[in-house]
Amino acid sequence: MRVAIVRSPLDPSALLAEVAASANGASVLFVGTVRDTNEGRAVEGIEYTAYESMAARELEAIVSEAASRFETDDIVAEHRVGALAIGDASVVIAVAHPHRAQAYDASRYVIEELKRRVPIWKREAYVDGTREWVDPTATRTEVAS
Amino acid sequence: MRVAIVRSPLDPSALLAEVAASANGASVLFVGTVRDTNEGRAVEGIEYTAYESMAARELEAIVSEAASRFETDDIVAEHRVGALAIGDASVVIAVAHPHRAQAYDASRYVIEELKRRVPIWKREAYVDGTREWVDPTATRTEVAS
Amino acid sequence: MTITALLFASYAEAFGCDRLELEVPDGSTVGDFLQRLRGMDRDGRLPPAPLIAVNERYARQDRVLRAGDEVAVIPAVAGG
Amino acid sequence: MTITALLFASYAEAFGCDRLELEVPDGSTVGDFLQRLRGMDRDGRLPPAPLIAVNERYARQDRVLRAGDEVAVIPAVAGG
Repeated sequence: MRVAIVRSPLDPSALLAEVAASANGASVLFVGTVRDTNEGRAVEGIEYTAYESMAARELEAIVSEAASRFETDDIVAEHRVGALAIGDASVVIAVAHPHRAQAYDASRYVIEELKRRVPIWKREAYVDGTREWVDPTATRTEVAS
Repeated sequence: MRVAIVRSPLDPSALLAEVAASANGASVLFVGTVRDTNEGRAVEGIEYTAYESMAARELEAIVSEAASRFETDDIVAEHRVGALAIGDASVVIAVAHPHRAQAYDASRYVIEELKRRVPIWKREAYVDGTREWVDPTATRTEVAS
Repeated sequence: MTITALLFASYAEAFGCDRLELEVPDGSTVGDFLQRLRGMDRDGRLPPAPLIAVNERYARQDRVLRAGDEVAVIPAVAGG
Repeated sequence: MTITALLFASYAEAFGCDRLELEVPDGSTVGDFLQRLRGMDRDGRLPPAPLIAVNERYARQDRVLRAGDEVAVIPAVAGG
């Protein structure tokens, strides 16, 4: 298990390699990327900020919960902060497990809890020049990825 | 969308790159690998064989179903055949989607249907020198990945 | 008429071959074809109702065959 | 006693700073601390019950603070 909050670009392949083990039959890699539209507005980029020490601590707690609940220590999660462009990876979660059902479930658990609990925020910069802090608890017409 | 039955090593990173698009916020990569144990027996390697033309056709049908059901054309699936060693990737499925729920669900749909319908078979070679065709419909104490 | 039979994996081993040509009467179904094949299955490795594909598509036992059809007898699949 | 307040994202913008020291009476709770902070919130950007972490762990409003505690006021998180 390993987690990190990082400022440099994420390397999904490296995380996939990190969880590989000969006892595992299934690996699931989740990559969250900055997309060019949100709620119908054209996005130019996203600035992520975090309460970094707590974010790392909370993400580590989540990964530990997933490890214990789904019975694998082969989980690595990284979240990037700073200014990201369209297509950049903001979060990568790699899970490996002897069996696929648990690999999928552990991966899903980590991303859902991360989005619920890890103190990270994002400010979207729109093509029209405006910027806005994203509040997923506000009423929305669409669910963010 | 693209599918292939291939004899050479699979490249998960290439498939992940292939489904990337600026409208997508989530990518899910599934990698099935040869593991060193199955139902308590030490495995040395697996030989995969396929009814190749039908396997490609059936896998293509599955990917099309997933594309239509989960609303994304960004799905690529490859299955390897031939002699594989422990840790080798036998199957890689890459899905990208604007939203993560559908990316996970489409990925899961493709692997579950692949295991149910695609005419591919495997013969495990055990460390004790024996070999056996794997029959997932036989009574088992454990579910394979 | 002539039907091509394809055998795979454990079935190919059981029959000692992976492809054979069978003569069956016109109007024969997949079920009739399987009867013929079963006569050659000395080890009894074919299950009561194996999966069948005709021309690369799964087919039922009552499917009527045509000359030149390729009938694949498919063991329990184990991909992934 | 002195409590360090950390403000993030939209809250930092609203307050025009991301870190401040507040004097509160001994025995103050998170709720008392929030009352103090609210007095400085001219734009009214703080919701009725914002998420709070004390020393990097989520905490409830009735949590009693100690000198030197680091209290973070956490806007709706939006990671991923």
